[in-house]
Amino acid sequence: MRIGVFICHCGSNIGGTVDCAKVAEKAALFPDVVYATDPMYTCAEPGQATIESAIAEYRLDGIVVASCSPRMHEPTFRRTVERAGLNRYMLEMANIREHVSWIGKDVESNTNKAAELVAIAVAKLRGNTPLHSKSFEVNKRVLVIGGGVAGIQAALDCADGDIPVVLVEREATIGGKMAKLDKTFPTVDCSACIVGPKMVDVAQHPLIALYALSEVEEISGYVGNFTVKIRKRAPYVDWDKCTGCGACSVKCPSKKTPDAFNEFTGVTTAIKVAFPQAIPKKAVITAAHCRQMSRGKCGVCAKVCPTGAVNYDMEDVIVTEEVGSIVAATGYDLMDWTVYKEYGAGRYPDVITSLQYERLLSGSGPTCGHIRRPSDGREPRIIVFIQCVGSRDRSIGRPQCSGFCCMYTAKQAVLTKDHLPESQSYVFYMDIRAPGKMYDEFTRRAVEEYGVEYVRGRVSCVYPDGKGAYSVMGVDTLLGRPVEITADLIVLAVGIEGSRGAGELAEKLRISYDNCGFFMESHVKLKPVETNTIGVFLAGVCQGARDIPASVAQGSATAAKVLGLFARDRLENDPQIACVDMRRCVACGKCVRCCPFGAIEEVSVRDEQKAHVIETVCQGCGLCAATCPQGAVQLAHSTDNQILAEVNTLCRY
Amino acid sequence: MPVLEGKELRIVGFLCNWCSYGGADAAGVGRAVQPTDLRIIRVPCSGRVDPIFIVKALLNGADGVLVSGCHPRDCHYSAGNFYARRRLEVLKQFLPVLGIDEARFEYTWVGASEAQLWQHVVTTFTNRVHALGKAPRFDAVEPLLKIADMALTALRPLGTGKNAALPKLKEAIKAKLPELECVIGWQQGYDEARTVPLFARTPQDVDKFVWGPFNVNNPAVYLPTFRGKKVGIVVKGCDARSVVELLQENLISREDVILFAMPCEGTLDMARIGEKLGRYTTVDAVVCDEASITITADGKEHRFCMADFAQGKCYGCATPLAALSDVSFGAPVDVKPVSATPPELALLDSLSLPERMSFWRGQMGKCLRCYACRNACPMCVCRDYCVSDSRDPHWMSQLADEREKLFFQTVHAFHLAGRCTGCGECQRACPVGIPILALRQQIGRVIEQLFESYKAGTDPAAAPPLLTYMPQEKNIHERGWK
Amino acid sequence: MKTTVAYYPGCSAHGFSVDYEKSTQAVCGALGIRLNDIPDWNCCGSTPAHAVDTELSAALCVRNLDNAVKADANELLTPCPSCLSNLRHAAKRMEDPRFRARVDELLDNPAPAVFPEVISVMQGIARRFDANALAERVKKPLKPLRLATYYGCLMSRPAEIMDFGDPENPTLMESMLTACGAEVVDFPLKTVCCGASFGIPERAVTARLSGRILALAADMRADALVVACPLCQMNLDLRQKQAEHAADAIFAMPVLYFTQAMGLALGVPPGRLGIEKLRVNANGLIDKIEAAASGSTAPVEGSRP
Amino acid sequence: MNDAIVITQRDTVFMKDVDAQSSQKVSACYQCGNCTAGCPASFVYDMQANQIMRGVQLGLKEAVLNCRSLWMCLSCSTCSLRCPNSIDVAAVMETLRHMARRQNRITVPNVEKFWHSFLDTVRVCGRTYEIGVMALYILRSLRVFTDLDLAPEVLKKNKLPFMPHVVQNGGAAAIGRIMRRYKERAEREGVRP
Repeated sequence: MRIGVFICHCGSNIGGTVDCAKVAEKAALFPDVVYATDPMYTCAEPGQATIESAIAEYRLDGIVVASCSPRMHEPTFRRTVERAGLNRYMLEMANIREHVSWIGKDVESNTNKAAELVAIAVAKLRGNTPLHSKSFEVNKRVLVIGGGVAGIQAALDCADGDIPVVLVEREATIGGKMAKLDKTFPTVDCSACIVGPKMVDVAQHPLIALYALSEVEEISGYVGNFTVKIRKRAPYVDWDKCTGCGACSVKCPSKKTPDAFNEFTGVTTAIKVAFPQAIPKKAVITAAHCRQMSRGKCGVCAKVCPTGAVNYDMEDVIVTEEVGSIVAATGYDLMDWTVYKEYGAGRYPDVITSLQYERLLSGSGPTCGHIRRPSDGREPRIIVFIQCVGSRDRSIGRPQCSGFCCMYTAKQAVLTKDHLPESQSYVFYMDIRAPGKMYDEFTRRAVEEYGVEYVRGRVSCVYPDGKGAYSVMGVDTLLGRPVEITADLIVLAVGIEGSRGAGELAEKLRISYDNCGFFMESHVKLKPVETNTIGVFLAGVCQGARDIPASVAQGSATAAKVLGLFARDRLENDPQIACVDMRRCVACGKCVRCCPFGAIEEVSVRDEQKAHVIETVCQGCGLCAATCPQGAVQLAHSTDNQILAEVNTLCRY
Repeated sequence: MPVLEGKELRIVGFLCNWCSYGGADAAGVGRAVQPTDLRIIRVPCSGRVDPIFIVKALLNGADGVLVSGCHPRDCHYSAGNFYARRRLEVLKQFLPVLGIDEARFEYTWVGASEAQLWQHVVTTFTNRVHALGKAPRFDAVEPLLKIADMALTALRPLGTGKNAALPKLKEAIKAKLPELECVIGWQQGYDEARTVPLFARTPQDVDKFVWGPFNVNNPAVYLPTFRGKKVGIVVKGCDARSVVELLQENLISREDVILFAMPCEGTLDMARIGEKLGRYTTVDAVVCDEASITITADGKEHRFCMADFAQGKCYGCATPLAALSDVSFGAPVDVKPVSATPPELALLDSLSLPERMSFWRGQMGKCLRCYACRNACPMCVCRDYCVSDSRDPHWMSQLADEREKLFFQTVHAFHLAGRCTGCGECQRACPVGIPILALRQQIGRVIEQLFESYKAGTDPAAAPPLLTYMPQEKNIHERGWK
Repeated sequence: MKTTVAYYPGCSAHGFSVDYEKSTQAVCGALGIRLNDIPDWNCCGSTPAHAVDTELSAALCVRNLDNAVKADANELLTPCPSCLSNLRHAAKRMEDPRFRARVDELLDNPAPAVFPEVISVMQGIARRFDANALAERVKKPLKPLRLATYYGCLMSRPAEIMDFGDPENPTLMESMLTACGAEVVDFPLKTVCCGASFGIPERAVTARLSGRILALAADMRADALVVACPLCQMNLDLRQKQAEHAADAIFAMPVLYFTQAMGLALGVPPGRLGIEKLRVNANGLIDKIEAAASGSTAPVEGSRP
Repeated sequence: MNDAIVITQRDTVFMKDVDAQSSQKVSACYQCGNCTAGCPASFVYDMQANQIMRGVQLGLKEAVLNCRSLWMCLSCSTCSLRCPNSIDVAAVMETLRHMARRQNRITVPNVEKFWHSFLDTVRVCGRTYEIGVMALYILRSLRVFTDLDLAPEVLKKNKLPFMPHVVQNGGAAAIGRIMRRYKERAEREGVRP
């Protein structure tokens, strides 16, 4: 083999702490290396041109690029070598930036380490052979998980692009958190009025199949051909018959059912349509609070239903859908705010979450838009908003900023003044983060036009003063004094986390998630909607805190990704997959038993059983290769010999 | 490649492409300063990491090896790390028997977002390896020759099987013979004190069957070669476990094999008997009583009491009669199994880590690389395609040095992990008497402790523990790095 | 392992909080918990010692722990949260070998390797008698009383050292008093500092902080504050006048030790509980309990003097 | 000219010292002020807890070590409990107080006098003894009227024994030895005992 080695300086990113010229000099002595150089920016056009011309000039048939992480530029350099006429897989990379130059400043150690990483890349490359992809059919249907505004946008955009969509929503209605909001910042538009029409579009779109009150049970397969099992939870109402007339709800005697849609700020009936604009507008029974289902006597709703839709014996149904791509748009939930014992969170009735306050502000909420204290129904006069409750708090493992609290708090304070002109709002904040269009102007208006008092500092504790109000013990760090406010209502801007069950879903999708339950994107800057599982995309807050316009934009972005993926009729597999050496195989079936994808089958070859890899199913994990004792299964470009070559390069006696 | 002397040690990392490699990238992006020793080999999945790669690195001069994958349940390939966890834990607990400090090997889970955790893992592990210092070089240790104490007490009285129902067995075999390709058992070898395998195809052949303490070979070793043909096999209790394991692994099918179970009263350790008889002696006569054998060789009488000269495995044997059989010639003996450490392993347990390395250095000095151990092993089914002498994959060279020999033994032991029934044929077949069974016993012990007392070859329906997993392992505790 | 208990009364047991000591002895006696003083115990150093030097503070504490070990104790009870805090801190800090070496320099003989577990008398009782077991032993339920619990700042903090439940909202005393039949108010300031040892050098601090606690208890219509700390009791009771003066209000709030409240419920005569030593008269409370116990209805008004 | 603090001339070692001695990371403080908000003694502080943290960050050693607040801290740990960055602020305060004492910066002498009165009693008797503490404190601070208003109450309730209870079995002497060794070591190391 004739190998060319390119040691990238990456400007000073690598060159600053690695002597690249020296590494190239050492690399030139490695086996089969006939050319080594150190370009300034290998990924840039001149750098790539250097590779291309070197391939021609030195008749290279394998390339090692030592630069940034292969997770960053492997595709780039694969295209480069392909342009120069080599097989795209005749490339190996040594990561001398993230793994060397950025994590230490000792030039001697770094240079030595870089050279060794190049040596193992060369050793591995010597075992590479040209690989060629197989193509397979794409099932041009998409699954969208989550019917919040991001999921709705993704579904509508895909469907408008003629792609059939399966939209799965866990709750009884789509609309997500946005449907619960009263108004949106900074325009103070009615939230339900802007998301409502989009929800209706979903219901009416011929290409969207909506599964509400459903959850993804199981996902198998791979890009182009996923098989998804969906659990349709029993609503105990036959939705084909239900017209959403609401007669059941009017007559339901169980009127103390906690109202999840209203964030438990009020009570409702055991059978009901989630809210008047719900999509689908269908009734659901909360089994635990239904008298018929918990005690066996009542049955009022079944009697009054004009279409006879109520069915107490309904059971969950599992349906299977085949899709080619998946968009996760599962949004967020509030973190467990009751850990804030010092605020009496969950203990004092008038200390509520911002989302609960949103329901109090909303005309469709439990108080019909009149702000009343949960404890006694009185109108509050002094309202204190506390920011960063469960955000930027390392002591409870939530170091991140929840992004949109500053803005909705300003909005809520403004709305409070609109609702209760006599009221006075105080906002305890640490920093006001308002980097959107018209956002900072909006917070200034809250202060200047609506008289909202912003106090710079955190609140240490809140306690009932024994006279029906609450003492809020805070600080004004600008004054350098503790401050105390006697408040009637306290609204906590509770931090967010990935929605309940996000971790389990991530495991089903085989994508990563962080310790707050947010899904990991493929690249934080350059692949913000992709994931490491090809064909799975992310939209909205499930990936990290963002506001409505950003969520909508990301919903559209995922749709663009899906449409791009489906623009071709066939996809090509990654040819770095397992292959069985028939001679060595004794058909013990260990690989068949272990393969997580069912990608190995036993076939009969000249009357002998042998293992065989189904090329389009194999995902290239190499578990089979590590399992086969006789080394009969080998994973292309991670063969035993290649890994041994790497080990032997590093470990020489 | 040489390490930077005095500055670095040789630490090799195997990182899965999706989580930990990403985590290491994230640590770099976050400029999280780390020690420079670690050299990362990118693999698709921690499940790709065959434990033998790690042994290879450690025997060839690595001072530490770190494997890192996605968190359990978080595998990009859904289950690779679950398998890796089992295999790597077995490896970790196996290493000390070779004289390698298990602290030199670690496996962990780091997600692609966990830059700080990665920094912490690298720093902690590197510091740990530095605290241990440079790994002792196998070639540099002094050979140590020690012999295990075989003075053992058997779980049951051992005997010569004098009164066994041999005529009945022959009758039964003859009855079944027409439907069988052959029946495998033992016949007398070149003298009365030796047996060789018998493949009986005719009633006359059947009459050559012998039964007694000289039937040391495990006839199960021949079964896979008859795959697809129906054969009979006469088995001792231990042989039957090999048959069961072959069934478990789908290497033979149940309908193709008829088991004739004979109640075994113990077999003789021919190596020790040979020592007593002396070399090149001619056996004149063998006389049995119930508990001992008297061999007349070169005119001299030698009496061998079964209780003193049985094979090591016979003392701890609790299954003298096969649990799985078609035709059985005895009642199951009620022996309470006792989990006693076998003598070979007990010897190693009594040694310090450096002594163990010296021990293997000494033992491997004797090894001829004749592969008798492999050929005698009923679970070695690769036959002509053993990795010991293949170039693709090229796991080991033909260099006759002790390190390479020990590496072969380790490979063999690992290929048997969770499969070895402890029949001891490898050690028995060894012409130079290396206690290689100890390596298999150590893995067997680890597997028993980790996986609910799993014993290979006891249940044809059981899944071998390294070919399955539990999402939450009961006995494998994730090591806390936080 | 068998639990062998030692008892560390703390210096105030023989001084300001003699009533705490009396009632602790009486309650433990009534419950059959034997309290054997650590032989030859000394002052733990209280706030001044650790304010001056943590090693000195630890040395004073470790001498006590050492004596407890010599008395074969593996559990050490103390009524005083300040002593508890000091002893637990010392035991924790001694885990650091460098710290241990420095402390050993100060001691007559090196500290023992293992210390007994130090817990409060309250925890000691709760470990032996759960709420049901306590309720069974109640003779005169505290039913007519509405009590506010006050733990002070030391009992539950820092959580990792004190291991006394939620540092913001400990509830052990509530559960014990509820078992005794009392109505317990959810007192928000239960862990807010009363002014601690600043009663002497900076009394204005203490007066103001204690005043806030007393005022809220009064606003929440509590019949009494129940405390577990001698210093808190002194600040809230003995210095209540100073607090009233600072707040320009009259609180007249009896401040009982939890052992006194429990003792009343267990039927221990008030005289053996040191009730008469309280500055703010608590006889009204006793009258209410007695009245309820004897079946007659107690006067609703005027129970508080 | 205004009297701006020239923050480029700060004491860069100071924060490192504070971090090392308190085992905390003061640079983690982002000035939310929660320590101050919850501090029960803040109203007598001349420099609020968060300002002290900022002072440490900026290396304003003089200002921090000379402030009254260090001596007024009640060690109630509310600040540590609620710090969103898990800084043990109380430990930082204690460290600063120790530093100040070692350098003879006793900004509020009465507090220290009270401590010494307390410890002197312990040194002599092995245990504290309130009348003794008070007497020594009054002597040291010359604050004759301290708590005089309480005297009748206390005496009436028989809460103050006039006789000290000396630890038996030589305990008092043992404590005396501990105190002596401490003092000798402090003098040897050149810090204020």
